[in-house]
This record gives sequence, structure tokens and C-alpha cells, in this order.
Amino acid sequence: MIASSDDIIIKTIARIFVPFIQLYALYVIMHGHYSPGGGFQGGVILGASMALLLITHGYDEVKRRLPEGVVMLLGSVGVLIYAGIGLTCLLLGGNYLDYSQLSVILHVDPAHARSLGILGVELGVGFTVMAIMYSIFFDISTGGILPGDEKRNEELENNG
Amino acid sequence: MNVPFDIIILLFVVMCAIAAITVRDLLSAVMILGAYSFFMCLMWAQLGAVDVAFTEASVSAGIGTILLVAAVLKTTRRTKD
Amino acid sequence: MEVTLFIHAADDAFRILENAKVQAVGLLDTATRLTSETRWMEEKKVQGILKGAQATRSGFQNFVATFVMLMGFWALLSGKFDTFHLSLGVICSVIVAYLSHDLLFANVRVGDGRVIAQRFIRYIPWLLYEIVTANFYVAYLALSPKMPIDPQIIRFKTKLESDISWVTLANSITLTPGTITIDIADREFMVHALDRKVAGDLDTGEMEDRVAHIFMEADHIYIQDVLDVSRIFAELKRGM
Amino acid sequence: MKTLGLIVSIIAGAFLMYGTIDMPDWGDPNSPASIHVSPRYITNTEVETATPNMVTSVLADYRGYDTLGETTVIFTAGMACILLLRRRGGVRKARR
Amino acid sequence: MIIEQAPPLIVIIVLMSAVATPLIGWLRKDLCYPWVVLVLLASTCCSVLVLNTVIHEGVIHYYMGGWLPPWGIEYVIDHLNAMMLVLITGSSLLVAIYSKRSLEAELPDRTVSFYTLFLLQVTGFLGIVITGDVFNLYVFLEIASLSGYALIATGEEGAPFAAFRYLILGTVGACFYLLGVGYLYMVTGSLNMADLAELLPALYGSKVILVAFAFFMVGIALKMALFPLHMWLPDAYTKAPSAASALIAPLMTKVAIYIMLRVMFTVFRPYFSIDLLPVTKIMLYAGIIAIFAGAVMALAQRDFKRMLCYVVIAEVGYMVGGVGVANAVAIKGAILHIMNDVVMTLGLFLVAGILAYKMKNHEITAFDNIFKKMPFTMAAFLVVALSVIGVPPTCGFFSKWYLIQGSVMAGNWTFVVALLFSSLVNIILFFRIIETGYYDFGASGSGHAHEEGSGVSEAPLSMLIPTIVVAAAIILIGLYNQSIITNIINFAVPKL
Amino acid sequence: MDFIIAKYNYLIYVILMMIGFYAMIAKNNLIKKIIGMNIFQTAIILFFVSIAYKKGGATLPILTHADAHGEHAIQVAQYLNPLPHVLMLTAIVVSIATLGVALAIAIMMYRKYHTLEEDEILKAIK
Repeated sequence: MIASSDDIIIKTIARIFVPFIQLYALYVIMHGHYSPGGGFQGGVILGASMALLLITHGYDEVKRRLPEGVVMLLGSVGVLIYAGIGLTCLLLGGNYLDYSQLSVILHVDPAHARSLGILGVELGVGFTVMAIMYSIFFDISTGGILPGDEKRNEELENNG
Repeated sequence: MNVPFDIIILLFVVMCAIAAITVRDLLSAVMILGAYSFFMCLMWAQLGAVDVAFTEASVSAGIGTILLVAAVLKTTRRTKD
Repeated sequence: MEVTLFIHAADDAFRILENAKVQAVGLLDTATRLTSETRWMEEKKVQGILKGAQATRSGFQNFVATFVMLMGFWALLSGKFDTFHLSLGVICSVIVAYLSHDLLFANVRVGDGRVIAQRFIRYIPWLLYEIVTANFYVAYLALSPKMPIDPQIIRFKTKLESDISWVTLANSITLTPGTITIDIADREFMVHALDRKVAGDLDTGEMEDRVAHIFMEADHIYIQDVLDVSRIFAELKRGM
Repeated sequence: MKTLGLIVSIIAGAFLMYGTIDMPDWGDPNSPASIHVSPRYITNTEVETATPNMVTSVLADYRGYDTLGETTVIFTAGMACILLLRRRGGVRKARR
Repeated sequence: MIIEQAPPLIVIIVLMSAVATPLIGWLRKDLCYPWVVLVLLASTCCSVLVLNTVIHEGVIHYYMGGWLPPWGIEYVIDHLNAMMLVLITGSSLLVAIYSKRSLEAELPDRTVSFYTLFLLQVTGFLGIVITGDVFNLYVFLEIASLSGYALIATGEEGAPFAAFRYLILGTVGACFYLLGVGYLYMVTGSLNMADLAELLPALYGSKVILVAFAFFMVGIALKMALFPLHMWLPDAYTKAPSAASALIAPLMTKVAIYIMLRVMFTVFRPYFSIDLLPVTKIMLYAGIIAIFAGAVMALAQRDFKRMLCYVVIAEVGYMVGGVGVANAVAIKGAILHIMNDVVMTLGLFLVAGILAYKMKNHEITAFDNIFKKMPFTMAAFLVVALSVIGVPPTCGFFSKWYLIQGSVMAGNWTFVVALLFSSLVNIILFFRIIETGYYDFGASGSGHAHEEGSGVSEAPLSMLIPTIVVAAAIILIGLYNQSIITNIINFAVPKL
Repeated sequence: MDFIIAKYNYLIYVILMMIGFYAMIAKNNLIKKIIGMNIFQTAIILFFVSIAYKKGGATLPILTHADAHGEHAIQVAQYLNPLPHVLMLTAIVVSIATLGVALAIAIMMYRKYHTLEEDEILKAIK
């Protein structure tokens, strides 16, 4: 599963489509205010694009763009962005997640502060969902054993 | 809303659900589940829940099916029921 | 009398000849000038192609090209052109371009993007025409009472060079009713065809030539021809 | 197990069917669900949050805390997969 | 400001640090443990602060995002919540302190992700308890359940299967709960508990409400392992790693009972749950059956941890039956028993974890001569056992006393018999262990086990201290039970 | 009959729920159980989405004009009820998270026992 695919057609099509899929995912995240979509859907699409790359081009190609550590970092940072925005509101004197308090630092009226707060929150959701979706797919498709650890893999297969 | 179209989708959904749990090959069952999710997502788009339909299309019909396929390929296609 | 008449006639003839010569030389001059311009352009192009054949784009060029393309896609999707959304688009495009700038233009050479795009657009109507005719033929096969189909698998080695042209050819074959590309392995196409005629159409290699033309893989022959013609003209002029 | 499953699911289904008798008609614009809480979301989303898509404004603002929980659910699932399946650290430790 | 903002901080501190734990583990693996302890300490301080505020100033309302209740999500912290918050943060702090050594023995390579899920589990419990919104409760219920499945699946041989079975049944439970929420939303249009309580009385005749209530109850019963639906519990808790079972076993079932109390007495009025439907009758008999079944099955077990699991099932029967008796005294007893049971079960599983850590085995027959080898652990165990049996100075006695008093007042002699029977069985259960542990059977019994256990000495300090703190807490709660009842429990009992 | 026509969505959801529930309890194969779980959760989502529906020309829950007052004031009946949609987004997320954890546990078991059948695993444990 983790070895790159041999099929030249799938490989090339994936190569051409992945950047557009990624941009579309980001578009979905950013335009959740006006059209269907939002952080969650965009994050899933972004994670799916990385999964597509993993299937077609193999682990090394993906690792070059998105090392494991960065995946985990993004996953954590996404939730921290969300909770952190809430905490900022709390520190600015409002209740938790009361984005209208952000108007003090953003210099806009409360309604627009809420809108921007929603955008920030969606970004956080997008990061987390993207990282975690990719990570879950990676774990399930490889059984959690990285390509460098094939020896261990064999041991597991043999010993059960 | 168009009632007959609705009923057709609902029937497809039920058929897919029954097929998904009765087919004796896990890979086919998983694929049928993907089709089920897709019909469900059409149904919701029909009901006006575009956000939910979009999410379902990307999550259950997309990532969910991929995860199930990956798991089936990682384990086995054989099943007794 | 006759002599003077003859001389006059000869004079006239010479003058006409002279005029003709002047005109011919003028014509040749123009032709040469035009050719030399073309030649300059063609030489430029040849140089570009020859250089491009050796050097693919640098990472940064790829990045910029990807960015421009993605930005266009963003504008198409978004439809909002206020500063806020445009800056969001720029940021997103930069991120995506950074992440995958080596994907989109992996094997494309310098300087031929525009030509490829033009030729690709010109290729589409032809492909559509082929699809429609093949459609009718397959419909005839399917509807005729005896069903005279003769399924067969044909293999052929392709002369195409890059993966993108393989994929274009494979997908064009698959799009055309009656034929399906099963596999590409080691430059060998494996195609399933519905009957002998369809397979024969494929064997003429027209589609392959056209695909090769799109991706400028037959261009070296064509350029050679142009260069030859301009050389002949130049020699002609020197001879005058 | 098969008969038990059949019996239990039929009981649950019959009970749910019984519940549908008293439900408001399907798609009634004046059913309680559409007149109690949601009207505020529809009328005030533009004024209060400057976001025309109500689903987004409710998701991320009015009920933003739910969405924080939702993101945490996803995070939990990812960490669970890592805890259960990933084995890299173990290899290093085992070799030492 | 810190007092006003303490309610969300209880949850948010734990949540944010749970998410940050992988980052810290990335920097340095051994920083995780002090980090987790520190975080839970902070959260415990906040929850004690909140409890104090609630006792002195009454119910706290906190509006998430500044939106007023029916539209936004509201935290409502009354006496019951505040008590549960302190119990959850306190016991998870103790388990966190305790977890270091047992984790090193059981899962040496996976501490970072284990601690992340540990904190997420605590987040889930806290979020369930603190919220005043039925759907928000579902979200946090899922956080708690998912992390619970993962923590359980890391255990010994057979743990993944137990976790899978738990996952299937737990998902059924959560889905039933969600269906109940859907039915209530359909006829009222609201998700806020207080608002629902306002709107529902007009609809008490409706079949939709009846179905919703039934699905709530069945879903929650699945989560709390009420007797016929307990199949997942024994395997799951036996096979989980000891730190995980010490966290989940005391809290999961009690949090489910908390949800049941909320649904029965806050979302629905006591009038509906007690007078209109025969729910409490069913609950009373379910509780009695659970007590009998749990006690009998506990007797049949040879494995110490597994026996404790059946004791937990019997204890669930106490509380459900106590609510089922449906008078103020019995419900007071049930709520007090939630508190006592958290502490007692925590103590039992901590001891079980220490024994597993030292003996690598939890068969009862292996515990020969253990009193001599581990005097402090077994002293703590003795206190906990006495409390489970219900001997006066310990806290277990008082809740049982209220339960018996309540059922005598209601004339429910079967429940009294069940309680007494359970106490009797508990005496047999625990004295069997104490007997095995006190005398040296090694010479005549299995010499092999004796050889193995001979190197056993007292548990390490990081495991011993939490256990002794729990034992002390049992006695303290027993001594101060009157002030706890007057200050907290009396306000937590719904007005019937 | 009127009853069925007025509420056929609800009836279909009950049928789907029964199918999923049956698969979760009665099926022997772990992946089949997971599939049943997915169907069950989807059925509940269908139920919630059906609650949100309003007959009589209600459109998507996205504002097309922004006037709060005057003749173009926002009519509540014009837009679908957004709240159940929001809840169901969360429920979908929960379902995918549960799916991931369930698959991870199933793969763990396959690694140990080389089978996905419940009875065979039980035999192997004992």
C-alpha cells in the first residue's frame, strides 16, 4: 500500500490534480462564510489530497513535503489555535469564545470581529482535521509501521 | 421538492444498506457502503442540507471509504457472513 | 525597316526582361527578408527547444508558474475581488505552490507552455469529432442484428517520450468508444478494441502523431524543414 | 446472537415507529423545532456575526464550543490510532 | 476575574494541555509526567474554587461565547456538578501521580500518546459533567468514550477484543442518547436543559417524549453497565492497563449515573420520571437484579481485577436502585454513594494496579502472605474493603445507611435485602483475600507462585501515596459526612 | 396511508436504523459490525436532517440578501432550519472518528489472531 503505484496514468493524473485539490480545499476553508463548506470539509479534502499523494507517489514523496513531526504539530496547533482564540477572548475580558472581544485588537466593529474570529477558528479546525485525517489514513494503510521499520514488521507478522 | 425522485433515492439507500451487510466479500461490502453514503448525500442535498451533504460526500463517501478499503486491504477480504 | 523593327522588338524584349528581372529580384529580396525574419524567429525557437530539452525549469520558475496558475484557479472559484479575499488567495496559492511546485510541471520544459496550451485546445475539437464518429460506429455495431464484434487486445510500442503524453494518448484512446487502454508498461500500450476496424484506426497512428504534435515531440523534423527552406532561398539570392 | 439481534432491532424499530405517530408533520414550517430557537439564527446572523452562511455562524460562533469539542473528538481519534498502531518509538527502545 | 472565569478554565486547561502534550513529548519524553500532574493540579484547584463558590453563592451560570442560554451553550454548575467536578479532577490527579511506574512497566514506548489520551479522557468527563446543554453533553461523551476505547485496547492479551465490544455497545448507547436528543429537539426546538425543563411539561402526554425518555435511559444504561447490559464491562476493565482502569473504572459508570440523574430530574421533571411513568419501579428492580447478579458473579471469580469489575456492577445497582426507590432520603443516599463509590472504586483499582505491578499476576491465589510484604498497601486495601462492606467509620456505611433508611421508609424490603445480601457477599469476597494475604499458604499450595512472589516488597512511593490518600479520604468523608450532606448533597437532591 | 405519505422519511430512517443495529449486534465479522455502525449513525443523521426540512419554498440556510428591515426583511420561513445541520456536522465528525478508532482496533486484532471473525478470536483468546 505504501509503495508507490506503478500505473503511469494514475500517477500523472494525481500529479496534475493534487495542487488544484489542495487549493480547492483552502478555498472551501476560507469561503465557509458565503458558501457551503468550512474548516472541517476543507480539512478533509486537504487530508485526502495528501492521502492520494501517499497512494500514488509513495511515502518518501509525501515525507519530503509533510514530515511526520509536522503532521503532529499541525494537529495539535489546530486545536490550540481554536482554544487559544477562545482564551484570548477570555483574557480580553469577555466570556470564553466571545469573539466580539477581538474587536479591541483587530480595530473593527464587533460583528466583523466575530466574522474574523470564525475565520480563525475554521483555520484551526482545518489544520487539525487535515493532519489527523492524513495521520489516521497513514496508520491504517500501513498498520502504523513506517517503511524504515520493515524488519519489525516481519517480526510482527511472524510472531503475531 | 420532487417526491418521486426522493422515493427513488430512499429506495436505493435502503437497498445499498441491505446489500452492504449481506454481501460476502468485504471489499464489495465496503464499496457498496461508499455508494450508500453517496446516495445519502444526494438525499440530503435534496433536503436542502448542503453543508451536511458536502461533509458527508467528503467524509463518509470519501475518507471513510478510503479508510475502510485500506483496512480491508491490510487485513482480509474473507468473511463468513 | 525590318532590322529597326527587330531591334525595337529586341529592345522591348530586353526592357521587359529587365523589368522582370528587377521585379524578380525585388520579390526575392522581400522573400529573403521575410524568410530571414522567420528564420530568426525559428532559430530562436529551436534554440529554446534545444535548450529546454536539456534543462527543465528551475525550482523557482516552477514555483512562479504554479503560483500564477493557482491564482487564476482561485479567482475562478472565488469570484470575490476585494483586497481581503485576494490576499487570502495569494497566501493560499503561495502555500499550495510551495507544497507542490514540483508536481504540476514535473517534466515540462522551459518555454513551451503556451504552445502546448494552444495546440491542446486545437486538439480538442478533433478528439470530439473522433469520439462522435466512433460513437456512431459502435452504435451501428451494437444495433446491427448480428452484432459483428470481434474483441481483441492489441499492443504497440509508442514513440512518445514523456509521461504526460502517454497519459493524454491513453485517455484519448479510452475516451473514444470501442477502445480502452488497459495498461502502459515499458512504453508498450495494451489496448482492448471492439473490432478490427477500430483497431485499424488506432494502428494508423494519427492520434499518436497528433498527441506528439501537442507536446512538441515531432517538432525537430518540422524545424529542420523550415531551416532548409530558408537556406535554399538565401543561396538563390546570392546567385542573382 | 442472530435471533437476539433481530428481536432487539425489531423492538427498537417498533418503538421508534410508535414515536413517529405523535411527531409534527414532516416539513411543517410551524413545527416547534423551527419556531423556538432557530429563528434568531436566521434573522440575526448577518447583523451579529457578518456571516451570511448560517450553518457556519452557528457552527463556529453561537455553538462554537460544540465545534471545539468536535475538533477534539477528531484529535482524540488521531491520537488513538497513533497509540494503538504506531510502533516506531518501540523499535528504537527495543534495540537499546 | 479568576473566580468568574473558573468554570470554563476547569475544562479548557485540561483540553489545551492534552492537545499540547504531544508537542511536549516531542521536546522531551520525560517532561510529560510532571506536565500532566501539574495540569491536573491546576484544574483541581479551579474545581475546588468553583465548589466553594457554589456552596457560598449558589448556582453558577456561565454563557459560552456570551450568547444567552437557548441560543448558545450554557454551563450550569449546581451542587451536584460541582461535587462531580471535584471528584473527577481529584481522582484523576491521584491516578496521574500513580501512573508513572505502572506505565513504565506496561507501556514503556507509548507514554506520550497514553498521557494525551489520559488527559482527553478527563476532558471528556469534565465536559459531560459541567455542561447544561444536551447536545454538548453528547460531544464530550464521545470524547470520553473514544479515548476510553483506545486506553483499554492497549492492555494485555484480549484487551483489543474487549475494547472493540465496548466500542460497539458504547456507540449504540451514544447513538440512542443522540436519538433521544433528536426526539426532544423535534417537539420542543431547544437543546438547553433548563429551557427543555420549561417547555416539556406541556408535552408530557406525547408519545414522542415517551420514546425519547426511553432511548435516553437505555443509552445511558448501556454506558453505565446496568446489569443485563453490562457485557462489555468486566473484560474491558480487567484487561486494561492498570493506570487506565484506575481512571476509567471509578469515573465512567458514575458519570453515566450523573447523566441519568440530570436527564431524570433536570431535563424531565421528577413528576414525569417518578409519578407519570413506572420508570422508577423498573429501575428499582433493575438495581436489585444488578446487585444480586453482580454479587453472585463476583463470588465466582478467581481473578482479583475481574472480581472488582463485578463489584462495580453491583455498586451501579446500589445507585440505580437508590434512585428507583424515589424518595428524598434514598436519592440522597444514591448521590452520596456516587461520591463514596468513586473514592472506593478508585482505591480498589489502585490496589489492584499495585498488586499487578508487583506480582505480574492478578489471581487471588497468588496473594499469599502479602500483608507482611506490603503492609501499607494492604492497610489501605483493608480500609477500602471495610468501606465497600459498609463498616461504620468509613464512608461506605453512611450511603448504605441512607439507602436502607430510604427504602424502609418507602416499604421496599426487597431492596433492603439486596443491600444486606451484597454487604454479606462483600464480606466473603474481601475476607477471602485478606485471609489469603494474611496467612502463608505458599508452603502447602503452589510452591512455584511462592518462589515468584518472594522478591515482592512494598510498592514504590509514587504509587503508595495516592493509595494512602484515597484510604484517608474514605475515612475523612466518613467522619465529615454530616457536613458534606448539609452543605452539598442536600442541595443536589431534586425537589420531589 | 396518509400517515405514511406524511412521514415516509421518518419510516425510512427507522428501517435504516434497524438494519444498522441488526448488523452491529448479529454480524460475526468485525468489519461488518463497523459497516452496521456507520449505517446506524447515518440513519440518525437522516432523521435530524429531516427535522430541519421546511415545506413551502424554503431555501438553503445561506442568506441571499442582507436587509433586516423593510420590505425585504428576512422571513424565517424562507430559510431552512440551520441548527440540526450544525448538530449533524458534529455527528458526522464523531462517526468518522469512531470509524477510525474501530478500524485501528480491528487491525490490531488481525495482527494478533489473523482473523476478523468474532468467534474465531474468542476461541484464540481462550
